[in-house]
Amino acid sequence: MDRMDLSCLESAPRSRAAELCPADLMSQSVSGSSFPLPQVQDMDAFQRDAMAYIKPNHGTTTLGFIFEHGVIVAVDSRASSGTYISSQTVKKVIEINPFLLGTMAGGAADCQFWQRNLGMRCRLYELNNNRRISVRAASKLLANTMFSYKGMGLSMGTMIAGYDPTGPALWYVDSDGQRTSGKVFSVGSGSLYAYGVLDNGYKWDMAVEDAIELGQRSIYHATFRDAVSGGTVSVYHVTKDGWTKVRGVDVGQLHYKYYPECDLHPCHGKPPI
Amino acid sequence: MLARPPSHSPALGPGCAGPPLAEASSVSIQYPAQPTAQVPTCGAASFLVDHNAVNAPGRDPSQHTQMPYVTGSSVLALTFKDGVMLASDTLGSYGSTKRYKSFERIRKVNDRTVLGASGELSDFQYIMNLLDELTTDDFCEDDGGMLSPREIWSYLCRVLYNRRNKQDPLWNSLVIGGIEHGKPFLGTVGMIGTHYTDDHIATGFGNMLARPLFREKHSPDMSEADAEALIHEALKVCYYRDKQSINKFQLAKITEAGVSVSEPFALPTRWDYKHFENPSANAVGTW
Amino acid sequence: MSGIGTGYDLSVSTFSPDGRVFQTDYAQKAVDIGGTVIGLRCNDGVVLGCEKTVVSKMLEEGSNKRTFAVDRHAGLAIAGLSADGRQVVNRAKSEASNYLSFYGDKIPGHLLSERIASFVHVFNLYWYARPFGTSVMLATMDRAGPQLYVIDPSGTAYRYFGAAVGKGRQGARTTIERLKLEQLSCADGVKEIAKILHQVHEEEKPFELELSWICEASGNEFRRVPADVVAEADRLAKAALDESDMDDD
Amino acid sequence: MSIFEYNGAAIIAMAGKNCVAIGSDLRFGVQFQTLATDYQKIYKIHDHLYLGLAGLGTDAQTLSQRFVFKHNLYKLREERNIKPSTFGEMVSSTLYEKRFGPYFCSPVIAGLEEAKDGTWQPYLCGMDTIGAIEKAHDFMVAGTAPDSLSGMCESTWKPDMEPDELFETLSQCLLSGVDRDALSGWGGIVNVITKDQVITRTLKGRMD
Amino acid sequence: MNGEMRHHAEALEQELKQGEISLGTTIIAASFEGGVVLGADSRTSNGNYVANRVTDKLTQLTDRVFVCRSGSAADTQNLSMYVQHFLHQHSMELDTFVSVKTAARLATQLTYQNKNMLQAGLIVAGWDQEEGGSVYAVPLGGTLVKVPFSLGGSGSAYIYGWCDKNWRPSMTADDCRRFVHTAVSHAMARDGSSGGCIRTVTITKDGCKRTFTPGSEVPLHHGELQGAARTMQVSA
Amino acid sequence: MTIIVPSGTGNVYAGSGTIQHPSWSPYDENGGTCVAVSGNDYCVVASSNRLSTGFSILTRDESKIIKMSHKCVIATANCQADRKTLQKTLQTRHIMYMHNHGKPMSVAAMAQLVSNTLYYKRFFPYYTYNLVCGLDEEGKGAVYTYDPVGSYERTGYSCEGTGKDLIQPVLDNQLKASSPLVLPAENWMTALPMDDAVDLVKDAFVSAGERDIYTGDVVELLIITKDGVRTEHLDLKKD
Repeated sequence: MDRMDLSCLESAPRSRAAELCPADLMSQSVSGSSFPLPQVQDMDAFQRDAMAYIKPNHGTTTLGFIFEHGVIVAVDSRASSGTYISSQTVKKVIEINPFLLGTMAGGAADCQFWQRNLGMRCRLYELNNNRRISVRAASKLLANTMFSYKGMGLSMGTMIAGYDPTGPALWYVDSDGQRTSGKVFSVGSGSLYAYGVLDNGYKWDMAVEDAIELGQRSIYHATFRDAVSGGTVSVYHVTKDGWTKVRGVDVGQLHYKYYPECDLHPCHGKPPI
Repeated sequence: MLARPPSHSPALGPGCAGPPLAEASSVSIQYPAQPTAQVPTCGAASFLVDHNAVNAPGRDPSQHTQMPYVTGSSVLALTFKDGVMLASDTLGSYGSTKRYKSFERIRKVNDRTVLGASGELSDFQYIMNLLDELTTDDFCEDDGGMLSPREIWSYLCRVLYNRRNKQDPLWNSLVIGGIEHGKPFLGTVGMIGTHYTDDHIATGFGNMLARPLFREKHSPDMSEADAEALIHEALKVCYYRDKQSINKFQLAKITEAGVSVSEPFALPTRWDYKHFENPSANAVGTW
Repeated sequence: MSGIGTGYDLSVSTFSPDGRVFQTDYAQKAVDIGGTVIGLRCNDGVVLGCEKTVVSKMLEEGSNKRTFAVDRHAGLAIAGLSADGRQVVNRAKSEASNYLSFYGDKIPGHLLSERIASFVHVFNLYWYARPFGTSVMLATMDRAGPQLYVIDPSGTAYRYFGAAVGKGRQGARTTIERLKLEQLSCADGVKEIAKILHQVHEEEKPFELELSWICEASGNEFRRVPADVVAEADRLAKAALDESDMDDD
Repeated sequence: MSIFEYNGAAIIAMAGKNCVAIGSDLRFGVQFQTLATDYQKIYKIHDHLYLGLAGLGTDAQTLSQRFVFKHNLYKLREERNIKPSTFGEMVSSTLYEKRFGPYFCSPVIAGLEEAKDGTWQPYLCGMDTIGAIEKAHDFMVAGTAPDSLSGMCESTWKPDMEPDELFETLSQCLLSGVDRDALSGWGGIVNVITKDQVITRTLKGRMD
Repeated sequence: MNGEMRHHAEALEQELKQGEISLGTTIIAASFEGGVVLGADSRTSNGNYVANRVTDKLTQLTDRVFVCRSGSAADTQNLSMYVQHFLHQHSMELDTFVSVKTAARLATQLTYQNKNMLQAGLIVAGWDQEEGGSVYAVPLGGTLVKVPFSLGGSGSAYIYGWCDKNWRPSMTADDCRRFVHTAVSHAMARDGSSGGCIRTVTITKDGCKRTFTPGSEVPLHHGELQGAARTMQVSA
Repeated sequence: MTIIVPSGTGNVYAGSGTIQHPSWSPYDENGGTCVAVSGNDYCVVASSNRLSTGFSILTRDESKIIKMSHKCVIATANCQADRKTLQKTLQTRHIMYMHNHGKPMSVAAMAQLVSNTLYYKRFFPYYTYNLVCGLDEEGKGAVYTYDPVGSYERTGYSCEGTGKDLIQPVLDNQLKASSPLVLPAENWMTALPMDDAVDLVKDAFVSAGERDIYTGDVVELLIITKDGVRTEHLDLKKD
């Protein structure tokens, strides 16, 4: 509860004029531990309003699954702000280190910043312990960070995919602090469309080529149905030797590859009478 | 492309009050008017039932936000060949009550700088105290140095911006005029820290009323007499069309020779147009 | 006062058996061996003057300031260690500015002198502190008219008509006592101070004259005495000195 | 999300030399979900007059049927096709009838009108939801990304284009414009209206 | 404090604030040659209920300085106490009377620094050696304005015109007191939030003199009737 | 007597039956458009010098581009108070960097710094749209585009600010190349000759000036080549 501010009555000599112009330019660090908070009562509401006003980039379809030969991660590349498409070329797979990938859904800045931060901490872990960090531990680091900012308006839904001595791993981490491991995930506004294709085609023992195709096809279908997903499909494959990027196809071309005749697509053309 | 709704208060000018966000945001929850008449509202407070107050959703005393109580309206300023000129009326309004009619809103800061303020006058007094401290420091230094107008402007920009960052703004639009290296300096800063320099500046309602006049007639190399005539004309327009103004003005001049702030004066106004007597005579059906 | 404190001079928190605080006395000594500083309360203002020995030929003129304004209506002259003095000046400045921002009025002279005295006094109370080796002369102009105070290292503050501290204080005081201060204007006060400082100056080394005043002529603000006025006073003082030398001869 | 953005649309009409063109995208969606990619927002009134309706799909369909109906009545009474300018006024008054509960549609009208000298001159106009007519001599846009479309048109339109060039220009504007809008696109359709014929072509666009 | 506790505390505070007793008021201070006169009505209301009909809204700060209070009763009472306290200390330090300006400055400091928490419109007036009689207005928000005379409170809206017309720079103490008295009576006649009795204080270099006009003797204005003289009804 | 102004926004002085209070927002929209186009050995950056709020023009001559070094500039649109603070912060940081390293920052480093600086204010963001432009280590033109909280991406060209909707499709139409994400990699930059790029940017601004009330007065173009930064001006309509 507030009390009256009686500091003006104290006689400690001080010069207000000089004090009021602090070196606000110099005092900031970017260490990530000292974010200045707005002095408002309802932080949550302030965040909501500020974000509605500022419209940071968002919107995505991402997916990842584990199968016999490793992990497949596939993403689209569109960022929108409101209904405006602010970019078609966002790199939504963040290459944390040669054995770790993170995907990006939700606030673009939140994902970029914290996964870059995660990359730094994973590297520090390596230097301290002289071995690579496990996917489990890396995802926990990120989840802990997210938990500590819970309720402050961060928006992130990510999959941490990687390969460590225990085998392939896939973890889902989000800005609420939730962290789950699983075999198949899809995150983002177009995730439901992707799940449809993915669940239908997924088999544990499928060939690598089929798995890559499945990832690509799932993302394509999501970009078709979801207005805020699109751009380019990127597919990554993670094995015990680390990740490789295996596909990068523009959706604009992909559609006509899958449906060379327009009328073949279920969304198009009148039904035959 | 549609313009966005004006995001400033017409009374305060640049950088003040943006209703669309402000209504939604928790930053800007205002105290509802209290049923006492001490709250200056839109004038007829004593005669009105305030529906907002009756249905008050409960006010939150620890909000930093505030609202202006005693306010001043436009400050006009322009440069001329040898310096800078600032002018404003001397009214301190309380809501729409013309309460304090001899409030000097243009003040000398040091021998080459003058500050004019519109908006909340208690905040202006506070700002003047800050500047007095700085000029006294200069005096004690005793090395002949003093803050230049640009330095003072820069300082005020930071003070106002830092306060808006604390969600506790100083509710003012300030105009800083002075002479620097023999050249006129004219700058302004608004309550959220929006700042710029220009050859002519008008805060508040003056930005709509006087600015067009300045744009039309001002030139940086105009003589002092021309500049004074122009600013008189602009003051008159403001007096005719801004309800929060009175015919009692102060004019400050800053030239190489120093600073002078005039005694309050009144301008001749014209109301003797024949047409004024019976405006509906030639337009049947009008009021 | 003996130079040997016999163990009682290690700290300001210890009295000697005969009731002295040796550290404070030593601080006073530091003032006493410094350049002479004179203050005169004249009928229309206050003048402060310092004798600043030129310690090196390489010293730039006016570089070692000894009189400081602390507000528009108040100023200090520091005698003794000038580094210590500057701490007092800083404190006085913030006291003045703080009073102004709190009470909305300029600080009255007696209050400022009290506050400076309390500040100085604190350094005479704790074992970990060293008293200031400086005496300050405070000149103010307020509702009560012009006033002159001297605050010494122990934190005592007295108000004076005329005062002198430093090396030549004895001689200076005798001369000041002979002046009719209530009839003396600041313009004359400047000349008197210059004269006295020249009189009491002993060494062969040259000295610089630093004069500040607060009176009508300075707009009732504490300012340096204009250079031409100082030069004139200096010239007169030298002339008077030569004259008296001749008288002595 | 505004009701105008519920289904998504992009419509451009453009004037050429003795010809006029009107084109739209083909998406029909519900908010961010795409349902069909062959949904036309352009309605033919007669051979020299086309009407584009952007906004809420259900209102657009209702309106288009009302206009066809009104035009049929007009023909029965007058035994001739309605002039585009007359039609424009009719659309305007129809919309204004619902001043306080408007259709959530903004129409674009493109047609050819016989001038006194016997040439066929383009007629273009657009409207807000309650029928304030805005005539244009160059181009008219409507939909969920009017700024993107008009930005393109503003920099590519030039006077007196022949039908082929007009088609090309309009297609470029439409495709580039919708590529920055999430709610429209998925192919397009363009009608170029000349005195003697209407050329209709579909455009292949990005399908995301 | 945990979240729930804080929630309760806030709710309680709001409840208290809403039921706050506030001074719908008429206050006035005017200077004359050699001094000032302060005047006020005596009504304190809580909503429509008159919580106190004989309030004293003229509060003594020092020997020669008074303050007229309007706004929230609690806020202004506490604020006056703070100012009294500091002025008392300061006068000991100074060894003389504290100037009116200093008193006003302290009141301003408190209202300005806490403008979001206080409902306090004050007029500080008094006599001192340097300025003679002086009046300082400290309206809501904490502006400090020196004026020849000042009005405050809800009733002031009704008498600005009258006061502008009738105030003259060199009145005698008596004229000035009558001016203040009449002004307050006019405000009370039209403002429902002002009423009761009229109190005035005249401050000169010789000291302070209070007057009190009971409600039954307040001058009557248009549309008002004189009540019958008070008689005790004693039943047989 | 008051006239009731039919306005949805709570205008303090539009008197009406209910009493309205002044309110404030820490953000203001001051408008402005920034465009950048890069090529093989150059980068063109442009922004209009108009500063406005609501329907009022505040000043016609306020540069929105700061030059950090001879091969890096930053163009910023919208909330002026935030922009100035951001630019001052970056300039200070850059000077400190130069003291520490004895050389100016590379564009890539500056891009990351801008991102971090924006993200640092994540919970009370700078309401600004930024473009970091210059020549990269290989001497190629580089444009980095941002959202207000610091997500960023390198592109060949970009447009931010109030005229974004109008200009971006035009740039897409003229300059779009294949995506940098495509595998096998293709050239993702359309390399226009420099003069053509300058003309394109100028044309884009002339078009935007017709439709956007926040774009006008004067366009300031900075052309960055290996020889340094050259400035040009283009007059737009003053209405």
